[in-house]
Amino acid sequence: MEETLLQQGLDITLFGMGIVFTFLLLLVIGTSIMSRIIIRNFPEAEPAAPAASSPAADDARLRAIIKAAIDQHRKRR
Amino acid sequence: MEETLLQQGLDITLFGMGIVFTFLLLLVIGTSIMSRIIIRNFPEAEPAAPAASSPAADDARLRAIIKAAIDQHRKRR
Amino acid sequence: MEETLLQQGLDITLFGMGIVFTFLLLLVIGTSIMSRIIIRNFPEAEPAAPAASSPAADDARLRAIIKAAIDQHRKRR
Amino acid sequence: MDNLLNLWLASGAYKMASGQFIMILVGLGLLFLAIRKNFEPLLLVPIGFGGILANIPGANLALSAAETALVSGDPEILRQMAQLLGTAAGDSLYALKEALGNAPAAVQARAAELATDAGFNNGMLYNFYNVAIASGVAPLVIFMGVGAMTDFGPLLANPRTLFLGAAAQFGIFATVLGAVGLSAAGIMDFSIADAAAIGIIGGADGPTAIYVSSLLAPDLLGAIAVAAYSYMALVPLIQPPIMRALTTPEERRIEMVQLRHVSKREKITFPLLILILVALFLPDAAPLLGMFCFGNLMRECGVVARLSDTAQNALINITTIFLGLSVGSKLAADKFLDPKTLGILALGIIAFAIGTATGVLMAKLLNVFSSHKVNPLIGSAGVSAVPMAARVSNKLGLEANPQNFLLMHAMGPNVAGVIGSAVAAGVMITMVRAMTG
Amino acid sequence: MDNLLNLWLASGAYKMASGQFIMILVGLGLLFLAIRKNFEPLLLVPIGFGGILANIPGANLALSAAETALVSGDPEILRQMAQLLGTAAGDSLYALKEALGNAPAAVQARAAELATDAGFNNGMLYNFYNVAIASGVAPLVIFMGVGAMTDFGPLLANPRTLFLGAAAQFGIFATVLGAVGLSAAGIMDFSIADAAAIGIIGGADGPTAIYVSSLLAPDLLGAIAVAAYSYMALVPLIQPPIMRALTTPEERRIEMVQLRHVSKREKITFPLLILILVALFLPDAAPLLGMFCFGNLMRECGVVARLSDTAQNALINITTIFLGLSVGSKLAADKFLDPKTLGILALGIIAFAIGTATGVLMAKLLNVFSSHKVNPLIGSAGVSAVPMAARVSNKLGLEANPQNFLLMHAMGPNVAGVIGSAVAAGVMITMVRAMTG
Amino acid sequence: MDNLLNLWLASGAYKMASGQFIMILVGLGLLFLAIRKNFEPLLLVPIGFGGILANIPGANLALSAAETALVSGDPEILRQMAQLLGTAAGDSLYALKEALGNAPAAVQARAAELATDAGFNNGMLYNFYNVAIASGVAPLVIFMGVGAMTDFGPLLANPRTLFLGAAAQFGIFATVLGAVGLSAAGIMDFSIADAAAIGIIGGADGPTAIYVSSLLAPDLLGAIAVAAYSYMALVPLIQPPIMRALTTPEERRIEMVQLRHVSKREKITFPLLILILVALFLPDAAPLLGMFCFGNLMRECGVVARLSDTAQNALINITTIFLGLSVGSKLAADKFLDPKTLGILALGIIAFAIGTATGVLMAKLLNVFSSHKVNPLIGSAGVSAVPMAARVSNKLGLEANPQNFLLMHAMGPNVAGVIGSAVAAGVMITMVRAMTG
Ligand code: NA
Ligand code: NA
Ligand code: NA
Repeated sequence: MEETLLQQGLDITLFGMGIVFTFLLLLVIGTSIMSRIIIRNFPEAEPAAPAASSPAADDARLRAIIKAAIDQHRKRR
Repeated sequence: MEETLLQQGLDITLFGMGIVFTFLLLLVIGTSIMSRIIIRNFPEAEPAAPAASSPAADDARLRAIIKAAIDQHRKRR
Repeated sequence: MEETLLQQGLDITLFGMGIVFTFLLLLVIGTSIMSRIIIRNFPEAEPAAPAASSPAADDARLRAIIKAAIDQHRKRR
Repeated sequence: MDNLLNLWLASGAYKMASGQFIMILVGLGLLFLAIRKNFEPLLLVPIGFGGILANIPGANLALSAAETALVSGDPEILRQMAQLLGTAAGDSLYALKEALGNAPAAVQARAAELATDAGFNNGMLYNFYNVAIASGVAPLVIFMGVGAMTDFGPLLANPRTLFLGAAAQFGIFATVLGAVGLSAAGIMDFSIADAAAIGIIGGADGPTAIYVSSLLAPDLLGAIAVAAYSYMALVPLIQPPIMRALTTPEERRIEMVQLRHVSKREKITFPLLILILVALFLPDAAPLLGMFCFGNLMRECGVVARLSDTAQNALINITTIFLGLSVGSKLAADKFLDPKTLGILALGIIAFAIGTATGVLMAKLLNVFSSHKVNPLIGSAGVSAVPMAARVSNKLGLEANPQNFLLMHAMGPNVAGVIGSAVAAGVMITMVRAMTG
Repeated sequence: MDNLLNLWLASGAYKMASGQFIMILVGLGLLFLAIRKNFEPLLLVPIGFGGILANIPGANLALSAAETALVSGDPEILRQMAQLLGTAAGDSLYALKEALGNAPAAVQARAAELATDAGFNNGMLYNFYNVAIASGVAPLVIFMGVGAMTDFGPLLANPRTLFLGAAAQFGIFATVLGAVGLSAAGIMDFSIADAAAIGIIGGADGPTAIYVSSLLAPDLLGAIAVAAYSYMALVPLIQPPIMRALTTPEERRIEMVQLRHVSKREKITFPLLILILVALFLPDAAPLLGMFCFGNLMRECGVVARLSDTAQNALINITTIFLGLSVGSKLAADKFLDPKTLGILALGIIAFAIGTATGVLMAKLLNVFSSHKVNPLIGSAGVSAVPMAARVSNKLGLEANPQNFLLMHAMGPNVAGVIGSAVAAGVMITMVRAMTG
Repeated sequence: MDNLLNLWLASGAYKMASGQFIMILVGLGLLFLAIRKNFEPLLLVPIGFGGILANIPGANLALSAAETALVSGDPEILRQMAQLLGTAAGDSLYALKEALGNAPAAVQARAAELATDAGFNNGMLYNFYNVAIASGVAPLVIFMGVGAMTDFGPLLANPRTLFLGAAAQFGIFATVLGAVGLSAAGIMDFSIADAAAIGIIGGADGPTAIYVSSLLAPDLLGAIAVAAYSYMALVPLIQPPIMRALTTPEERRIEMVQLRHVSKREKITFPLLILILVALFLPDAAPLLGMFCFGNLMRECGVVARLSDTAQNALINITTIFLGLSVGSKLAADKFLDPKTLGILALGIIAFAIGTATGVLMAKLLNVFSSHKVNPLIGSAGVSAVPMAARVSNKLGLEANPQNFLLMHAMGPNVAGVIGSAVAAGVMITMVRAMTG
C-alpha cells in the first residue's frame, strides 16, 4: 500500500508538472501568435494619450471655475 | 392528430388574442377612470417644471466638469 | 391541560426574564471590566481628529473646494 | 370551446372566495399605511404586495406543488394523494391539506414527487418562503446587516442602560402569559409555542419576530410579522401616553451628562464579548446574536469595509425584498382570517405597552440606587423599535425641557433592547422545544 | 503510465465531437455579435460564454450527476441505471438519457443518489440552470428589475397606446399558427407546447420568453432565448422596411400633441390597478405581471428607494449573470443542433415582422375612429424590445419630418407591449397545460 | 423546575468541551491576526468568526439535522438511527456519526427525514456550507470576480513570464510528494486525495484551494483554507530570505525594459484563447478557468460594464461573507484538532517555500537562453498570492537598485500563477478521481 501511495504521488507530480508546463507553453505560443496577428492586422491608431479630451474653450472655463473656487476657499479660511 | 394540433393552434390564437385585447381594453378603461378620479380629487399644485431632468442633468454636467478639474489639478502638481 | 399550559407560560416568564436579566447583568459586568482594561492599557492619544491619513484628508479638502465651485456655478445662473 | 370554458374556470373572478377578496383589501391597506403613512415601508411594501399576490384566486402562488395538486381537484390526483396520506377516499380538501401538513417528511417528499409527475409546480411565493424564511437565512442576514448598522458607542459609554433593555422585555413575557391565559379561559386556542411566538412581538424587532415564529408557529407568521412592523410604526402613538403617565414632569426634565468618548478598541471588543458570553451561557441565542455580532464586528474592525458596506446595502436590500414577499405568502386567507389573528393583534399592542412601561419603571428604579440620574424617558427605548423609540424619548424630553437632548442617551437602551429580545428569543425557543419536543 | 492514458482520454481533444466543436463556434459567434456588434451584450455575453462552457467535451458542465454517470460509460453504473430505469441492458446511451429524462420524479431522485454514491456531481451550469431558471426565479427577478426601471408616464398620458401593445402581440399567435402549420405539413415536429414557446419570441421580451419556454419547452430554451435576444438587437434592421411599406409619407409626418403631465398618484396607482385586474381576470399571468408591478410600485411609491435601487442594480445584475450562463447550458450540441433550431430562427423573425406590421396597422385603425391622430410609426413599438423599438419609431419619424419627436410617444406602446406579451404568456401557459395536462 | 434544569443542561458552560474551548481561542486568534496584523482580513474575519460560531457548545450550528439528532442523545432517535444505519445498538456516538457520513445518499436522505420529523433542523453554518461550498458555487463566483479584477496586460506584454507561473507550481507537487512521504513513513495518515488537497495550498490561491479541498478532502478544508490564507499573508516574511539566498546582488539589480502597450483587442481575445485551450486540452480545469476567463472577458469587453462592476463588488462581497462563514464551519473541534492539521500547516509552508524557489530558479534558467534578461526576483511572484508576491518582488528590487521598479513586471508571473494553479487543480482532481473512483 505504501508503495502504491508513493507511486500515486509520483504519478501526480510528474504528469501534473508536465501538464502545467505543456498547457502554459501552449498558452505562450497561442498568446504570441494572437498578439502578432492582432498587432499586424489591427494596428491601434496611437497608444492614445489618455482620451480625456480637453478643448481649449473648455479649459478656459474650467480654469475660471477652479480659480473662483480656490479664491472662495481662501477667503473662507 | 394533425387536425387536432392545428385546431389547438387556432384555439390558442383566437382565445389568446381575445384575452390580450380584452385585458388591455379593461386596462384602458381602468386607467382612464383612475386618472380622472385622481386628477379631479387630487389636483397637483403645479405640473412641476419637468422635475426630473434639470437638476440631475445639471449635476451630471457639473460632476464631469469637476472631474476634469481634478484631473487637471493633479496633473499640474 | 389548562393548568399545564398556564404553568408552562409561567415557567417561560419566570425563567425567561431571569435569563434575560442575568445575561444582560453579565454583559454589564463584562463591558465594565473590558472598558476599564482598555482605557487603562490602551489610552487613546486623543479623541483623534478623524484619523484618516493624508490622501483622504486631501480628498476632503478637494471636495470642499469643489462644493464651493458648484455653489458659485449655481449662483451665477 | 372547451378551452374558453377552461380559461373562464381558471380566471380569478370565478374563484375569488370572499376570504381572498378581504385579504387583497388587507394587502392594499398595508400598502396604504406603508406608502402614505410611512409605516415601516421597507418591510410593509413587500409584505403587503406579497399578501395580495398570495391571495390571487387560482394563481396558487403561496402553495407547494402538492397543495396545488390537491386544490386542482383532479380526481385521479386526489385519489392517489388520499392513498398516500392514508386518509379516507371521500375526505374534504381541508382534511387532505391538514393530513399533508402533518405527514412525516418522507411522505411529504413522495407527495411532492407525485405532484411533480402530474405537472404541478411550487408557487413562486412558496419557493421564496422556503429559501428565505423556512431555512432561517433571511432574518439572520438582516440581523447581520442591522448589526453592521448599529453603533454600540452610546451603550458602551453607559452600560447600565442594558438594564433598561432587559426590563422592557417583560412585555414579551407578559404577552406569553396573556396568550396562555386566553387559552386557559377558553377564549382562544393558543399552544405554548403559539404563545411564545406571539410574545416576541413585544421585542419590537422584526427579524427576531419572524425568526422565532418561523420556528415555533409558522402558520401565525403572517399575523405576527404584520403586528410587529405595524406597532413599531405606531410607537410614536403608543408610547407617549404611557411614558407621561408613569413619570413626573420633574423626572422628564432630568438632564443627563454628556456621554464619554468610546474608543475603537472597545467597539471592536464588545461584539466579541457578547459572542463569548453567548458561547458560555446561551447557545440557543447563537444564530441571532452571532450574526448580529458578526455584522457589528465587520463594521467596527475597520479592515473589511467592503464587506460591511455590502452587508448594509446590497445584501440587506436583496434579503428584505424576498423576506417581505415571503412573509406575504403567509397572509393567505385561510391562515390570516382566523380569530387567532385578532388575538395576536390585541396581545401585540399590549406587549408594546407593557414593555414601554417596564422600561420606564426600571429607569426610575435605577435612579433609586444611583446618584447619576437617568431620565426615565429613555427607559421606553428599551423595547427596541430602533430608532423610532429613541426619537420618541428625545421628543418627550424636549417637550419637558428644551435643553434636554436625550437621543444619544436613548440609543443605549434602544440597542440593548435588540440584544435583550434576541436573548429572550433564544430562551423561549429552547424552553418551548423542551416542552413540546 | 495508465494515468497518462487516463488523462489523455479525459482531455477534450480526444472527445471533441463535431457537434460540440460547431457549438463552440456558435458561442464565439454570439460573443462576436455581442461585443463587436453590440447585440444585447448584457445577455448575449453570458449566454455565448455559457454556451461554450456547456460544450467543452468531457467537462459535462451542463449535465446532472446522473447524466454524467451515464456519459462516463462505467459499465457497472450503466447496468444499475438501466435496471433502475427499466430499460434493456444493452440500450444505447441515447436511450438511457431519454429514459432518465422521462422517468418519474422518484426514479430520478434514485438515479441522482446512485450517481452521487458513485462519486459523480452535478455540473456547474446544471446547478445554475436549476436554481436560476427551472425554479422560475431568475426571469421573475429580472422582470421585477425591469418594472423598477419602467416609467409608465407616457402610457398613462395616452392610454390608447395600450391597443398598439395589444395588436403587436398578434406576432406571437401568428407564429404559433406557423409552427403548428409546419408540424401539420410534416416539415417540423413541434408539439403545441413547443409552438407556444416559439411564438413568445414575438413578444420581443427576453425574460418572458425564457420564463415561458422553461415551463413549456425547456429543451428549446437555448434556441428560443438566442433568437429572442438576437432579433431584439436586429430591430433597427427588421422593422424599418415593414414600417415604410405600410405607411404613407403623410402618415409618417403626423406630429403628435405633447404628452400631458402625469401625477405621482397616477403612477403609484397604475401598477396596483394592473395587479387587481390580474387578480380578477388573469391569475395565470400573476407571477410575471405581479413581479413587474411590484418592481414598478417600488420605483414609484417613493418610500423604498433603497430597495428599488437594489432591484435595478445589484440584484438584476447578479441575476443576469446567472441567467445568461444558465441559458448557455441549453446550448449543448445535442439540444441546439437540431432542425428545430432552424425552424425556431425562421419562425422568430416572422413573429417580429408580423408583430411590427399589426402594431402599425392598429395605429392606422385608431386614426380612423379618432380625431386625435396617432403617428402610425409608433405602432411598431408595441412589440416591446424596450427601448430599441421606440428609438426606431423616433428615427423614422425624424426622417419624414425633422420636427417630429416620437420617442416619448413611442414609449407608451413600448411598455404596453411588455404588458401585452406577459398577458399572452399567461394565457398560453394556461391553455397549453389544459391541452396537455 | 425541570425547565431550569433543561436550560442549564442546554447552556454552553456545561457542555463546553475542552476542544471547543481551544477552537474558540483559535478563532479569536485568527480574528486578532486579521484585524491587528492585517492577515487577509476579508477572508480571515469571516473564517475566524465562523470558527467560533461552529464551536459554541450545544448550538450545533455546523451540524446537519441528522447529526444534531445524534448529538442530542435522545435514546429513541439513537435507536432508530442505529437501525437505519445498520450499526449495533450500543455503538458510540462517534461510530454513529462515522456511519452516517459514510452511508449511501439514500440512507442519508432517510436519516434527514427522520431527524426532521423529530423536530431537528440543520444548523445555520451547515446550510451555508452546503449552499456556498459543497455546491462549488462560492469559490467559482469568487474566481469570476477575481477574473473581473485581473489585468492581463503585463502578462500579454511579456508572455514568457507564464513559465515563471508554471515553475512556481512545483511547490504544489513537492508538497503532494511530502504528504505521501509522511504517510509512507507512517508519521501521518494522508490518503492520495488528502495529499492533493494539501498540495494545492502551494497554489497560494484561496478559492482554488477551497474548491479542490471541497471536492477531494472536505474534512481538511478548514485547516487547508486557514493555512492558505495565513501563508498568503505571510508572503512578505516567507519569500525574501529564499529570494536572497538564490540570487546574486547583480541579478537582483537587473533592470527590465518597459512593457509594451497592449491593445484592447489582445485583452479581449486572451480569456477566449485560454478558454479554447481548456476546451481542447484540459476539460477538468473548465469550471475554475472558465469562470475566471468569464470574469475577465466581462471586464475587458467593455460592453457589460454593469455586470463586471457587480461581479467585482456586490456579488464577490456577498459570496465572500458566506464563503468565510462556511469555511469556519469546518473549524469544528473534532475536525480541526487533529494531528493532520499540524501536518497541513507544516507542509503548507514548505509548499510556499518551494514554489518561491522554483519560480526564482526558472527565471534564472530563462536568462540562460534569452538575451532579454529577466530579473529573477519576479520569479517568486509566480506562486500567485496576488498582489502581495508582486509587491515583495518590487521591494527587493528597489533594495538592490533604487531605480528598479519591478511591480508591473512581477504582475505577469503573478497572474500566470493563478492560471498555473488552476491548471494544477484540474489535473489533480482528474487524476485523484481516476485513482480512487
Ligand atoms: Na427588543
Ligand atoms: Na411584447
Ligand atoms: Na498559484
